[in-house]
Amino acid sequence: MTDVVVETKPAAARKRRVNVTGAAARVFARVGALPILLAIAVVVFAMLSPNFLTVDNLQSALRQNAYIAIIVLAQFVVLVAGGFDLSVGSITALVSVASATAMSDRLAAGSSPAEAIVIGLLIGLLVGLGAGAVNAVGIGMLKINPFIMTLATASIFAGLALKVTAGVPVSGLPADFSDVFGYSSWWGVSTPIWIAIAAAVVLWALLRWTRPGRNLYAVGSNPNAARLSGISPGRTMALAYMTSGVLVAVGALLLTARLQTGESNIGADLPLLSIAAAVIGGVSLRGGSGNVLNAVLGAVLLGLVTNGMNLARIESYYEMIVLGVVLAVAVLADRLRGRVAAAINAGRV
Amino acid sequence: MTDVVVETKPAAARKRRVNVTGAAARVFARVGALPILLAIAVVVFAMLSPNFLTVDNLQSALRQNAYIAIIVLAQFVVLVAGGFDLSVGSITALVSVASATAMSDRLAAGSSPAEAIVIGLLIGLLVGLGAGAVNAVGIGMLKINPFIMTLATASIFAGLALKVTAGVPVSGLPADFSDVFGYSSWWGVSTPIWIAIAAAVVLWALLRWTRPGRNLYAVGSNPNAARLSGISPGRTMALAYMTSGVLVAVGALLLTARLQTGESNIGADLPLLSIAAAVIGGVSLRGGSGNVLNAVLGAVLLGLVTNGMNLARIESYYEMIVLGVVLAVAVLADRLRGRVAAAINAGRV
Amino acid sequence: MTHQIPALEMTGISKRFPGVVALDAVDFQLLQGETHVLFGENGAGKSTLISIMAGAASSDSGTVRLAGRETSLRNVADARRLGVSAVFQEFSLAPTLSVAENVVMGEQPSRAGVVSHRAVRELAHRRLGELGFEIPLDAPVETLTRAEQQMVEIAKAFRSDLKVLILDEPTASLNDTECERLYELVGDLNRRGVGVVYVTHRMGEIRRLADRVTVLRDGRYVTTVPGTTSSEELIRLMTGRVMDQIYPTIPPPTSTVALSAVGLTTRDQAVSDASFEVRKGEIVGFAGLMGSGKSHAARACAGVERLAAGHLELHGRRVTGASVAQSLRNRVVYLPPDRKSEGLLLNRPLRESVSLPWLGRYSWARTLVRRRSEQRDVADVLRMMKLSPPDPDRNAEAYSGGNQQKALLGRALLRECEVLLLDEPTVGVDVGARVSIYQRVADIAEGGAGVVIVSSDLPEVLHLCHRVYVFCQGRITAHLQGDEINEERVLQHMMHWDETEAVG
Amino acid sequence: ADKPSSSEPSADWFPTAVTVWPKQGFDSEGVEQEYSPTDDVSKAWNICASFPHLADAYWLAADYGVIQEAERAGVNMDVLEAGGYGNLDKQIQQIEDCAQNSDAVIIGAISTDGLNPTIEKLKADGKVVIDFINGVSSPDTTAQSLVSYREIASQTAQYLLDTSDGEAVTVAWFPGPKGAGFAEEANKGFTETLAGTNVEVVNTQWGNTDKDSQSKLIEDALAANPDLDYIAGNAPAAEAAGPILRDRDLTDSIGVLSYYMTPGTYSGIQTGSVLASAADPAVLTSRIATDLAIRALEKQDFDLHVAPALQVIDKAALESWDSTTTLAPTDWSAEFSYSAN
Ligand SMILES: Nc1ncnc2c1ncn2[C@@H]1O[C@H](COP(=O)(O)OP(=O)(O)OP(=O)(O)O)[C@@H](O)[C@H]1O
Ligand SMILES: Nc1ncnc2c1ncn2[C@@H]1O[C@H](COP(=O)(O)OP(=O)(O)OP(=O)(O)O)[C@@H](O)[C@H]1O
Ligand SMILES: [Mg+2]
Ligand SMILES: [Mg+2]
Repeated sequence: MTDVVVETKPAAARKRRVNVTGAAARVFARVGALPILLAIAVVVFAMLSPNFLTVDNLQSALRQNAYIAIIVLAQFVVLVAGGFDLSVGSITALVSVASATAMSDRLAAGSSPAEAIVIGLLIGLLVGLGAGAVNAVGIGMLKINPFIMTLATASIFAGLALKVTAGVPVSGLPADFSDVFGYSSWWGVSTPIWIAIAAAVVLWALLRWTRPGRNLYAVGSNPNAARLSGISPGRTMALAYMTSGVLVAVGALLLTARLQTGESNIGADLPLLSIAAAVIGGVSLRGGSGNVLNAVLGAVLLGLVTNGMNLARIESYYEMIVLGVVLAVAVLADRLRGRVAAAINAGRV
Repeated sequence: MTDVVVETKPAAARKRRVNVTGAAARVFARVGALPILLAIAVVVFAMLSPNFLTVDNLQSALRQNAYIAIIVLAQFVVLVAGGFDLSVGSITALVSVASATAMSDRLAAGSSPAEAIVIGLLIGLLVGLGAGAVNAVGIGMLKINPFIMTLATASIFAGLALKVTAGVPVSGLPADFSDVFGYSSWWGVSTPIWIAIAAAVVLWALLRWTRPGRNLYAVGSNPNAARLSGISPGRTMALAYMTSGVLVAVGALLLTARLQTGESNIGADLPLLSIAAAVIGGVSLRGGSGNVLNAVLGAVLLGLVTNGMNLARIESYYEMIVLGVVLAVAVLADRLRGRVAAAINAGRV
Repeated sequence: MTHQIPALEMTGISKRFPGVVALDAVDFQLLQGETHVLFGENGAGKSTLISIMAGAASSDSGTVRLAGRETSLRNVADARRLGVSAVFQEFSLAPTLSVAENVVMGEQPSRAGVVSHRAVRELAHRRLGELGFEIPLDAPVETLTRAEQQMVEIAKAFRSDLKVLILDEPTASLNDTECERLYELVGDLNRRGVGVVYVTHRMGEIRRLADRVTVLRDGRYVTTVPGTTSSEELIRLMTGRVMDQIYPTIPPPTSTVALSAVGLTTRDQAVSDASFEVRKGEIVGFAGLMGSGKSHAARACAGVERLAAGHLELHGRRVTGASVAQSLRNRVVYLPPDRKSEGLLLNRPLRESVSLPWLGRYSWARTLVRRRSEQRDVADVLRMMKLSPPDPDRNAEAYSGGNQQKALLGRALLRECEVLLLDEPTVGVDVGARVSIYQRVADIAEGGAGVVIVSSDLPEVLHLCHRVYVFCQGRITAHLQGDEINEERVLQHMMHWDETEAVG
Repeated sequence: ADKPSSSEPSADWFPTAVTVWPKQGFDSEGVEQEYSPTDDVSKAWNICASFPHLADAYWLAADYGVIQEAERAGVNMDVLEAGGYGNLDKQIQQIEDCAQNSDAVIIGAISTDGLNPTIEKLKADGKVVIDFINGVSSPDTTAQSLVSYREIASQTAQYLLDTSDGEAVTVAWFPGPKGAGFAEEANKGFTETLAGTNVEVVNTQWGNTDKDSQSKLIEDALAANPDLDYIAGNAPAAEAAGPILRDRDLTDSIGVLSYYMTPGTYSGIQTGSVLASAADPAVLTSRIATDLAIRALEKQDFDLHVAPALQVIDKAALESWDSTTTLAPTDWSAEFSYSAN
């Protein structure tokens, strides 16, 4: 893959080539593929569409992806612990309809909007936690394979969400809910973005500075080793799923605020999308590695590419093809980085 | 989980208890959870609906699931090798539209139905092989993570299938195609079922009796060990994906024959469904284990449960919930079997 | 033998890893029919050199000649085709496959493309039989003990068309009796003209086997000496220092009992009715053949195995049924024998593997990790263990086997313990590092802790322990102390448990 | 993107019979009248249309309608699709993205309520918003071009009542995906109309509108009700029923009805495998939606809610029926933009 300088070249040419590609290779090996791909995406789309590189558009693209980023964080926690969550989409739908039902019921029952909102938020977070707890019991305690367990709960939660709403969106939410959590902004940056940043920072701190956070990595890396060190892999996994459930709830609440209704037909793409974003961000599907910032950057990359293609009016069938190619290239580039780093080390660049 | 006989009981009672539960446990440990769950499902649905246990219905349920079973085989091959295939659904769609387009074009161009069918079958198989080869290159050669690679190609192939047809079913297939491959039967059993059985037997033989088949297990179990034993994990993985592509094509052709049209929006559920069926059939997602018969039984179980619920007119929300529960229980039961077997071995039952 | 073409000749082999020069222009020559030992400290580059010979890794520069012809080995299959076969230091087994399948992996006997399962089993049976290993052919490899896995690993390499056989610490998990047959086979191969490259840290094996010894230090070729060179000289060549004595003088124990077990029987019946005790300041050895249950007895003490019967007391306090976490809180620590599967967090910085059980102690309110002091302490311990390269922030998997083992031991030394249960503590550790480890163990015992050493390395048990319990088929068959601790008695009790009454 | 379509001349779709309501929604009294598009277009407006997906013939017809009408009127059109009914969130993103350089947005909504804030914001930004095909509850749309699925399913049910002629018959009903607005509406219309009649809905099977899923549901329904008289439901169900019934020699004993028209049901009616299908003129709806957007942008008069006339088509009606109101021509392939230049 990496260009190795061939022996037959005259020494001078050889030297120069080494310097140019060498510098590029060094930068690549240092910062990784993600920032470079992001930069490329930005340049390409800025050329394809004059509206792409505007404050308005970037703000809007980020805001659209804020809740996705939070759900990527939820997925990230579980992946680090060596799990897998296919139910994030269904949890999103369930939280959305549950919190919306609670709010509109409260409002109908004569509560003040503020009270209804607080109760709605609480119910939403509790439902997220509860859904996470179901996964936690299945995976952490009963040791059911995470893939199957979350596939099963994905079906169960989606069924519940439909059952709650009978397929009809839940409307009648307090206007303030949507205004505050969906559309307000502080210092020119909209609230969902702030919340996503806050969630990322908190998660980063928890993973880096707390014992449960460190245990998560340990269990993801080698559950047996963790067990022999007095860490319960089951309990740690359970913790991961519950954290994940709460994070999904936060994302779902933001989405509900933006929709102003509780919807059961949202989030179908989220499970695979969130895993893809995390993996593009360098998280290993085998667990035990990955960092928060990169996972978020992975989400941002996918979000910007979609936004850019929409602005550049790329035909939607081609969009699917391009998105697929971007996915593969992002992961391939990350693998390449390892090789380049190795080549640099071996003194070959 | 397994009841250990407590010390305080009188010896006689103890003895009897051991015999009764012991025999049940032994049966369970021998045959595994799947046949037992299948039996339970059959009994339950036979009670819920008088039409369930009729030859017609069972034949129809099996025929409906014949092509799914073949696609489960495709997924199975890849899982055994330690891979993962999220693109089986898109390959199904792509093969369906490609072969249908070929057949209807040939027919329109004046070919005989037989000629059109042969060409359609060939094109379908070639497209399946080609799609498998794309996965093979990405995963086997470029070492892109199977999850991401097949997610990427799922998007790409779906985009291509839509591009070819714009979502409009391709009609005008030779009537014989549908009659022979979709609706005919031999000795009272319909052709798709025969083909599924043939595919399973051939695959079983290949995996058991050929060196590449054995290598598949070795690579899935520990790619590094395989490499250090002179087996190329990349090439073996590539082989698995190409085999899988061809098998998917067979399934897709059968489906196309049944639908009598080439369809681009089919197969969305297949990736997760096929993995679920294989895992229920005892295939490990970590690769290197699993047997063909059980994978097929897993597909049959899921198919019968869906059929049974439809016959029993279970509301569609509850259907989703029940399906989720069945998934989780099936895997849990399989884990339980391991424990029971261990307890029997340790002489505790 | 003077004008014979070398079976294998390597010149100017270099290999770098991120941050390390693993090999720096190393030369190596293997004659036909000789056993050539590669000797060097942990991280000296032995395994790296071997992977290059076996086609499992590529070198950055240098040439390889096989039987005088320059060859480029792109993969293991190439090497095998040319008659080069290797047992690697880290197991390369397929855990879900049977023993037979593993033995024949990559070369299943087949006729017209059809694999004959009968022939597979026969071939595997023959290979294992030649080595004198008795392992059930149909058992999945993941259910075997480490020693049994090692045997399968060895059996894999003994092929019929061998020209060069490479063995990287093949006996690290075997004990003397089990090694003997292997030595004989190596001798047979030599007589048939097969060159054997042998990596070992055991001086006894060098004595027994080596025709010549090549010494590596820090990735560089030092010298090649005849196999008759004295141990002291070899160690001097390896470390650059003179080493007087391997085993430290062990201080006498106290009479206070630290840990006592009565009638211990584990759930899986691997240990039945075992009773033993460890006093403060005492080093106790557990000896036994493979599968004798010695490991499980130690594991049971630390809450790793579940008990079916019996009870445990720590300082007279009942701790039966304590979980691993509770045991750790009681400062009872167990170090697993298999660093890869149960020990290290391979894709995490090495530091995290060392501090793993003690994270609570490095946290405020047992929650907020004090990273600074964690980092400092881990770095201190690893420096003391002479980790190479001394950078605890590299991923664990990037260290040589011996260095990984040192890090694992570092885990036990990081915090003071009441009872330390070390299972095969020095597998793959070089002689120099072993000296400092033994010294540390002696120091710990002197500090008042009770130490249990579970080991298949008999000399280790003989020289280091105050008392020895011998296990056979899950039971304790002998309890030896003082002068009773000698090779014959231990071996005798290991194998014939019925001759002596089980000790209560 | 401006490749001339070889299909029917696109100019003569008007005047066409429509129902016009004075307000959005179906609550007010509708008036039947003739509709013709404006011929006074001052500039090439930028319009974008958002679809739930573009993966079946129904939405392909809508695509054909908006692109053709844009071409006829000389405006720019972009078409976006969200990839399925589960992706409301994605549809919102797409609308926000395309609204940035559009004057008007035509929305085929995934959710009745979920797009309301988005629409509110579009209105605040001065965009024209046309609600077409699926319908939304927002008060902020500029105008609507949509038929009532309730009505259309009700007409299908009425046809069933007429053909069964008061006899006691059974029907298996396949509305479509649970939770999708159009399927829920159709379900209401169908069941309400049949309530209390001799036609008994013996089996309601919800499921995705891919032919594969519907095909299974039909087989299961046949197993559950061996003496079924009718199958009614979404178009893929009607298409899938053909080969299955023929295989079981039931083509003559079980009548198949669809509550919307696709090329598959159209040829089904021709060959006799489908008894009748309601024709929801998707092409006209889309053309009218485009025209409404242009009228609003041109500040001309326009109606707040227009719906083309509905019809149930059976073999007898097929002769006289103009399929270009409902189906895209067979040689039409999806186009995602038209630029007038
Ligand atoms: N991973 C495992 N799975 C199943 N059985 C095991 C496993 N490990 C050990 N055993 C069984 O437990 C018994 C005792 O094993 P243990 O590891 O205590 O023996 P050991 O004397 O330490 O042997 P070794 O020298 O091989 O480590 C043996 O009969 C063995 O077969
Ligand atoms: N995969 C790797 N990545 C980075 N560095 C590595 C890797 N493998 C080995 N090294 C480094 O190469 C050097 C040589 O390692 P090698 O395994 O050859 O040592 P060794 O002589 O076999 O030691 P031991 O006696 O401990 O087995 C070590 O410093 C080690 O850290
Ligand atoms: Mg080594
Ligand atoms: Mg042991």
